[in-house]
Amino acid sequence: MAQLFFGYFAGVIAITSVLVVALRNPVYSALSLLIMFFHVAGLYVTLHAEFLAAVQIIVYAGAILVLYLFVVMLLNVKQDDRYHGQWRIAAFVCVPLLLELLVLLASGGAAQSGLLPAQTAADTADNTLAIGTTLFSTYLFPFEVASLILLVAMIGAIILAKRDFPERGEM
Amino acid sequence: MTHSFPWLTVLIFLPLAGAIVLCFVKDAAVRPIALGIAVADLLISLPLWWLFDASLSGMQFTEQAVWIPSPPIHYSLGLDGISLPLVIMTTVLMPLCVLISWHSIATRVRGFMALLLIMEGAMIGVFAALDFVLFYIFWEAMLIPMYLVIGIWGGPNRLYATVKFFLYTLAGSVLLLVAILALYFQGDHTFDIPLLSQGTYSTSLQMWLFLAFFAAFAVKVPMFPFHTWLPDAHVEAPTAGSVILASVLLKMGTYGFLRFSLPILPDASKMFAPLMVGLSIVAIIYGAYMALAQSDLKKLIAYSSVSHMGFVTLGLFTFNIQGIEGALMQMVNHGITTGGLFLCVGVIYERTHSRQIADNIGLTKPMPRYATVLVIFALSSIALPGTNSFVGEFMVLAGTFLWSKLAATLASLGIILAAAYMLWMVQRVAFGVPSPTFLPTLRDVSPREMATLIPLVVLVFWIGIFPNPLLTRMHPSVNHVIARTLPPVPAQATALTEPDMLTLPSTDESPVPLEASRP
Amino acid sequence: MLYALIPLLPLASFLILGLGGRWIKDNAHLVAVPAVFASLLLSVLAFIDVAGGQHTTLPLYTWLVSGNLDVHIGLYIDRLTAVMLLLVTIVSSLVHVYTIGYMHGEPGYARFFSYIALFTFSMLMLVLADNLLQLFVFWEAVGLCSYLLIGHWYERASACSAATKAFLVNRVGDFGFMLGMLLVWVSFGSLNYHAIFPAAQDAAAQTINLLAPFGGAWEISIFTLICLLLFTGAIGKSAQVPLHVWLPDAMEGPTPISALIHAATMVTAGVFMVARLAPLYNLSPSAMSIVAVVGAATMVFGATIALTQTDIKRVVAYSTVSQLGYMVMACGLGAYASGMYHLLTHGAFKALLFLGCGSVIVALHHEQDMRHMGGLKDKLPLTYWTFVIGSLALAGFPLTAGFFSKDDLLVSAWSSGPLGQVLTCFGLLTALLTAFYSFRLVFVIFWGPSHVDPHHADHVHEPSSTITVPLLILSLFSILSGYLGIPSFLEPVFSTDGGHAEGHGAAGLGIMVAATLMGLAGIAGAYYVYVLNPHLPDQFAAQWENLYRGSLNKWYVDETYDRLFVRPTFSAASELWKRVDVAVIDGAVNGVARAVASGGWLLRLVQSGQTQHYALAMAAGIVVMVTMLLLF
Amino acid sequence: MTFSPGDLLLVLPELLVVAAACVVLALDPVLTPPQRDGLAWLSLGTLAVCMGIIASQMGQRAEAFGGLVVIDDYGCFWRLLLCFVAGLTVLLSYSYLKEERLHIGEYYGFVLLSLSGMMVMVAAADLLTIYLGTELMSLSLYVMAGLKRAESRSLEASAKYFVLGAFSSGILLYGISLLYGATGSTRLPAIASAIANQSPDNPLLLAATIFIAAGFGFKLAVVPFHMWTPDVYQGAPTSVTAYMAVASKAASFGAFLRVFIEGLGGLKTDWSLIFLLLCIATLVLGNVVALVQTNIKRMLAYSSIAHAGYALIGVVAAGRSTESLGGVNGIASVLLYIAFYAFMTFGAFAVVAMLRKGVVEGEEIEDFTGLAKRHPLGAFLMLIFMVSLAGIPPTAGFIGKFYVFMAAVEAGLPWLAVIALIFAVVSAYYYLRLIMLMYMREPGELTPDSPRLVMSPSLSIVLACATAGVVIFGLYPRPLVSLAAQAVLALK
Amino acid sequence: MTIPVSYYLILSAIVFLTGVVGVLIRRNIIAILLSVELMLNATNINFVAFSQHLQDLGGQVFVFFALTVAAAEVAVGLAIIIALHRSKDTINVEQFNLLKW
Repeated sequence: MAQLFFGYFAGVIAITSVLVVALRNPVYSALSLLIMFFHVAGLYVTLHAEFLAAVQIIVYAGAILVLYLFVVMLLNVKQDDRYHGQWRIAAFVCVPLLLELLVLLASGGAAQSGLLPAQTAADTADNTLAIGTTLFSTYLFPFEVASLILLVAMIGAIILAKRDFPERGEM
Repeated sequence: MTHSFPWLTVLIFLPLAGAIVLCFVKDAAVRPIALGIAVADLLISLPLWWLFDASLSGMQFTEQAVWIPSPPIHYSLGLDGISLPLVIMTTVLMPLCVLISWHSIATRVRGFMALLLIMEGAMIGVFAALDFVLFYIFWEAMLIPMYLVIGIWGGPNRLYATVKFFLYTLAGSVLLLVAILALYFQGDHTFDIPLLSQGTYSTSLQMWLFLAFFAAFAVKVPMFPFHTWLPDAHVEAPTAGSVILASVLLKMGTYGFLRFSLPILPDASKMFAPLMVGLSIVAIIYGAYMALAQSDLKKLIAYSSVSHMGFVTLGLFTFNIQGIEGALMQMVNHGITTGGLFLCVGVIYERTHSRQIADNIGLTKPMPRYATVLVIFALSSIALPGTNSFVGEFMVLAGTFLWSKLAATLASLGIILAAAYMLWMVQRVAFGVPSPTFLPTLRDVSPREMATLIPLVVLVFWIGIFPNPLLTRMHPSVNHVIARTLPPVPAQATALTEPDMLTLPSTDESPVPLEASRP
Repeated sequence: MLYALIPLLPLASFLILGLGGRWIKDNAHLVAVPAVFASLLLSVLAFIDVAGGQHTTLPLYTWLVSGNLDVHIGLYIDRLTAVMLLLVTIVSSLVHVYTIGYMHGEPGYARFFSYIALFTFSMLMLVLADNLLQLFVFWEAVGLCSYLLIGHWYERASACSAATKAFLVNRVGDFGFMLGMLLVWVSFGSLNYHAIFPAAQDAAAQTINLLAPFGGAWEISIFTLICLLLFTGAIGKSAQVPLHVWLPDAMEGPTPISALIHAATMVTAGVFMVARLAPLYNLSPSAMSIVAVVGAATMVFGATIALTQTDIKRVVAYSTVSQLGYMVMACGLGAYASGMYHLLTHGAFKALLFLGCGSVIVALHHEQDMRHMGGLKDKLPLTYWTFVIGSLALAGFPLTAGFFSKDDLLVSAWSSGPLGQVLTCFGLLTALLTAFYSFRLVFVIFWGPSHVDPHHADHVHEPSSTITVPLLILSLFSILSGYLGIPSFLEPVFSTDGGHAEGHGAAGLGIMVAATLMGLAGIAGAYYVYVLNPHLPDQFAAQWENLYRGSLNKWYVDETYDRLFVRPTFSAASELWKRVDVAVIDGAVNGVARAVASGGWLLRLVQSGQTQHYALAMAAGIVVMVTMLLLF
Repeated sequence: MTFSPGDLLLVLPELLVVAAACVVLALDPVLTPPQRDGLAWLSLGTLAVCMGIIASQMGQRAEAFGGLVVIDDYGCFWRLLLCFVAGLTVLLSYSYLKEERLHIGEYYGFVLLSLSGMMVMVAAADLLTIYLGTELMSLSLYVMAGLKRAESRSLEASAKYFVLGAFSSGILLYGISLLYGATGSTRLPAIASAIANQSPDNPLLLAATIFIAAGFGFKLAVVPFHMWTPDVYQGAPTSVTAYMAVASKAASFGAFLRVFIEGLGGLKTDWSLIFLLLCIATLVLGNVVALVQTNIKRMLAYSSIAHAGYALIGVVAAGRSTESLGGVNGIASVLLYIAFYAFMTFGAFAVVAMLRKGVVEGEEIEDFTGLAKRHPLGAFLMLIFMVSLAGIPPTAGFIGKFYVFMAAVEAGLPWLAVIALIFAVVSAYYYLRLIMLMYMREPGELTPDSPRLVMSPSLSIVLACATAGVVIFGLYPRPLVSLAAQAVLALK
Repeated sequence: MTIPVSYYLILSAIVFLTGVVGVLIRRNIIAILLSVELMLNATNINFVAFSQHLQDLGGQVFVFFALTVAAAEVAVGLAIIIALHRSKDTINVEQFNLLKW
């Protein structure tokens, strides 16, 4: 059963991710990505990370991807016909990398068994509660930092995307 | 008394302070103040000559303070018989450099004088430093001022020359830094030069270090085939720059050999001695040939420097007292003589604005005093007896002869060739009829110029006629160096193999064996 | 201590004139002449002092000490030195006086005096030296004076070249001298005569392998090597073949200089040196033979050239070369005393001849070509007669000084052995040639029709007394010095020399007669050719054109040297510079710089501005890193 | 594991910086332009206070927030340096922004926010905190690089920086995830003990190391992850470039060293090999390409790449050293090197910024021609910085190189030092070329309307600080040396 | 719970590399950002899988923060893209080559 789910999610994730790259129209790419996000969320569920699955859908699919689509529409980007001229070279670089990674990870994953389980069990009954508790106790500091990141992103986006550059000072 | 007063610190930092002062004085006062500081430094250095105890081989006037505790780098200064003459030579030359630049440097005088003084401080520092890192800092610190002096006040092709000078010498000296560090870790974790000179290091390490030292020092000397920066730099440099370059900077290389290569790496030095002697001889002969081919006065003198410095390196690597003391003498002599020659070229360049021999001919008639001085320096340059260079070259040859007769013979050829290019130069420049184009500009030397030349002339003869006071001060230090290069005395072995030696009284009247130490 | 003043007085004179010449100017002689005469007086005192046979050593100061290289400047006076002192101071004094007349009004008057004072000082120090290095120092110093004086008229290109040439050729000789000296030091641990000579006796069997650096073996006696190396110096200084080329050119200098330096004193330094070092030379028969042969060759060679030269000073100069050959040959044959004897008499009569030439030249307003002379004996009677005396002495006419010394020399040579006998024959031949060319000079200059430039012909008159008085004095010496018994006076100095005593055997008598006859024949021949049949010279020249041209052109030695050494050196220098220094060495340096810069240009192209290229580089970097770790 | 209020005291400097940033951002819209200058002074004041607090924190070691953050000498060293550089940046920007007519009050806010990110990076003891700090820093810098929106170069720089930055942070994150998988934690001490307990040949670990190295390589601008540097440095406003070149690099080194020494110390044989290669490549490429640059900012960018290479030597030495305390010298040399680098590079950029006057762009190297005539003091200061960058005594640059090479030689890598020194000679060429242009060439036509170069007071302070650092530490490096040595001991 | 963790690793590696390839070959800057999202998601899969495997919540927390950062990045990135598009009228990465060499 678990293998079946994994196989399904993994297959779709792999296919859609390839499609994201392969499809030339950005809108289609974004839509493939959307599908992929959902399946990743599904995968999270199978891994007992329900909270993350929800966040994945809300934040990624709901916010980020919509933002992408919005910008694509806003800019009215025409279809991008060609890949970058270096795609052959990229293949030469990435295929060996993939193979190497597979070699490393396949053998590495096998060597994983020796680790002790950590203190906080991940598949506790209430995943959301556990994460929430952790976030606001142990990870309070990163949480604040993350808020700063969002602040920067917000103000930065405003500054950069403002239409007119207001020359407010007459020095 | 001698220990209480920080002679060397004052010597080094007075010019540096002077350079800073120069930045804040009125334009008109720049030259006199620079001169005053240089003269003051000279006056401070002169007592050292008499305060120096010629019976000691160790460092004198030492000062030491911790500079950086980890690794232990000290601000450590001192003089011995090897560095004393060079320090005094430096202080003697600097006022002359200021004087010769009095009018010839018309733009940015403030900067020029400040740079001269900075160089003076750094040069004295190089000779006085007893800490290897301190030495290296002074050594490198020389580069930028010299770079600027050539590059800003130099001749038309100065940019090429100055970059070449800088990169060439820098490339040589970077290896020195690695060698210093390697020595630190392989030795007793010290940068103290006297301590390092007592250590023993494995032969292979010595060889590597020697090569690294060689890169730095050989470029500076410059030895064949690392000499090509010299003619360019000399030709383009302003007079004072040429003088400093030839008289002091080149000595830093040979000083390095004497101060570091020989005592710290005695085995490698001996191993490489044939190479060094070979290169020296090539430099002597090759430099002379190059000088013969030149039509530019400064280039001619520059190549003659290559030849003369060949004698110095030759003497150093004979490992006997005559050779090394001769080399040391020759270092001082070359500083005086070549410095004098460059001053002469500067004087004439101020008049004709040409350094071509073809333009500066027949100067005796319009400029008799100038010609006299020029001829004196030229004769000194060809090691005429009675002048300073003879003493040095003769001693070097004597030392070389002990080491290898063939080497001495080949080196002696350099003396013939030196006479050839120098006299040919004199024949063209001093004798004959002046070119009418330049005749109106040929005023004889002014008192100021005479004041720059006369001290050197006096020194030429003084050292030529009374070299012994100088030599006396060198003996203990040089013997100290030589003692390092001698093989450890196998007293026991001798006793075992040749028992008769112990019983026989020493009848050997001539201490020098015929077939002297031939490697 | 008083004797230290002998050289120091001329030194003082030099310093005063050299530093204050600008103010002293035409009064220079007031400083120089008294100084040299004082030296002369002191020399006489010194001579008297050592005439008894003892010698004096006077240490002055320590010059340099370095290990066992220990050189003290000191004065050493023995009989040999004493006679040389006399020669130098006398000739120098006379030349000083002569100069007053000869150089008066010249712009370089004071300078000239300062130079000859310096020369006198150096020459005196040379002969007074008690060690080899001091000898060498002043050996070079006299060379310097010679250089400066030859180039006295520095605006004349030929004078400057001659000066440079003289110095350079001497340098070549000194190169050998230096090495010889070093070998002495290495072998005996000292440079002092008093230390060398005894040590040399002990080390007589030492040999040295000449080919050691090359792995070969050629053992020769150390003394042979030392003597030959030192003799190289003498070859240069005493103008022996093949380094004689500078001496004739040196005649570009003012005539007093030719007399003082290039006839009487400096050029004889080589002979003096060989005599001084007789104890060393005696230890190496083979070196001696070479010395003798070189001397003989020079003797003949110089004489053959002197036959055809037209410049009167050059004739005398080649005659000097030839006569120096005599002396060197004598020394080489062990007849040091005879050599020195000839040196002294030659000093007198050759100085006389030169000064006579100078007198003629001054009278003719600096005309030196004998083809523009003739018939001067009435206009310049005093000069004529002194000149004849000098020539007679040179030709070995009986009862002149030259007669005694030359005969003595040839007799000693003959008696020294088989080599000596062969060389004596050449000596006799040279005697013939000598007499011939010296009287050719007399006849062409003073006899026959006048070819003097008509502009000057009427004004020709005897020069002032400062010129003529020295001539008279020197003629006196040219005759009298033959009667002084110098050889026996000097004999004790060369104690090992046994050849001289039997000089008056039958063979000796024969040689004397032969030599005298040769001299007379030469004079007669000259008379026949130049006075009786003035057309003959041209006829001979036409008949043996090659020989004539060879002699006239000094056997093309200069040209050969030019081809062999001078030009190749210069072209090698410029080729080396262009091909090696600029092209290879500098090329390599600049090449490295250029290579780095082009590397920069190339690598710069990687920075294409394409963001994705950058990303690709990063990815590639990861691939490389992973691969590396997988491989290791 | 739980939060205690005392922890806030430990991160007080960070909090102050953030607070100041918020104040600046909040006040900016309501202030008039002249009043907005006050924001700069506010920032400065905050930074000064922070430095005081950090200095007082020296000597202790305290963990905060359950070990996510650690306040030790090592972190304090970097935080001090970063605050100092940020202060200089504010001062530099103060005049530069006026010159550029960039009147954005948010600018100072971003400086402070990115500073807070950097401070978090160097004080973090957990990969998560490090990651967040890095992102905070980077995001601010992306925005800052694009602040000169009117110029497409600036935007392009921002875009490139952003795209590649995102790419690299993906790589870094991937590496972190693998490391997390291999060791079971993101805490550096836990990682270290996990590594100590298993075979170092674990491929997962190695892969993680490589990806993390690549991620940091990007921030450090190490070849081949350097390629954004020249473009971004050139395009960004000069004051931002200076800040990026110095502060971001310093913070990245701080975090990088902590990760690799504290966390991945057990794998040092592996990573030192990687960094050895990267180091050589960086030295070669940085120096050689800098030779042929015509834009001063690009040249300085390549120079900064090359300097990262020199600093890496210390890292390699730390990794290769076999002695028990061997790593200490290597790391200390990196600390010193970066500190000295900060002074000289910032100084150089400040001079470049100074040249930006009206029509004079001041960014082409040719613009420096004859500067010694036009502005002797500026030229002289540039000379000092160039000399120091070239590593010639008696400047701080030499001392930095000295320690780095010393570490290399001690670690048995004299040949690496030789290579580095040979390329130091190459570097001398392009630094000298600038000196040559300034001093040895005549300036071009000075048109009457070309403005006189005047040093504003704030710029003078910046230059004075940088020069003082270069010269004083060149002559008397002892305080900084002992500070670095002390800092490194905390790391162990 | 029988899926070995290496399966997840391989999946994430594939997705990650697909993202890398996307960054390398797409010319549209938005597509490039989408590819970066792929990379981040691959990472997240790793974290969650390890988190599950190790029974440690830390991984999930990390993912949470990674998501936040991704969101922030997107915001900034899209702002940059808009500004760029406004000034250059293109979002083709190849066209951004004012700065080179």
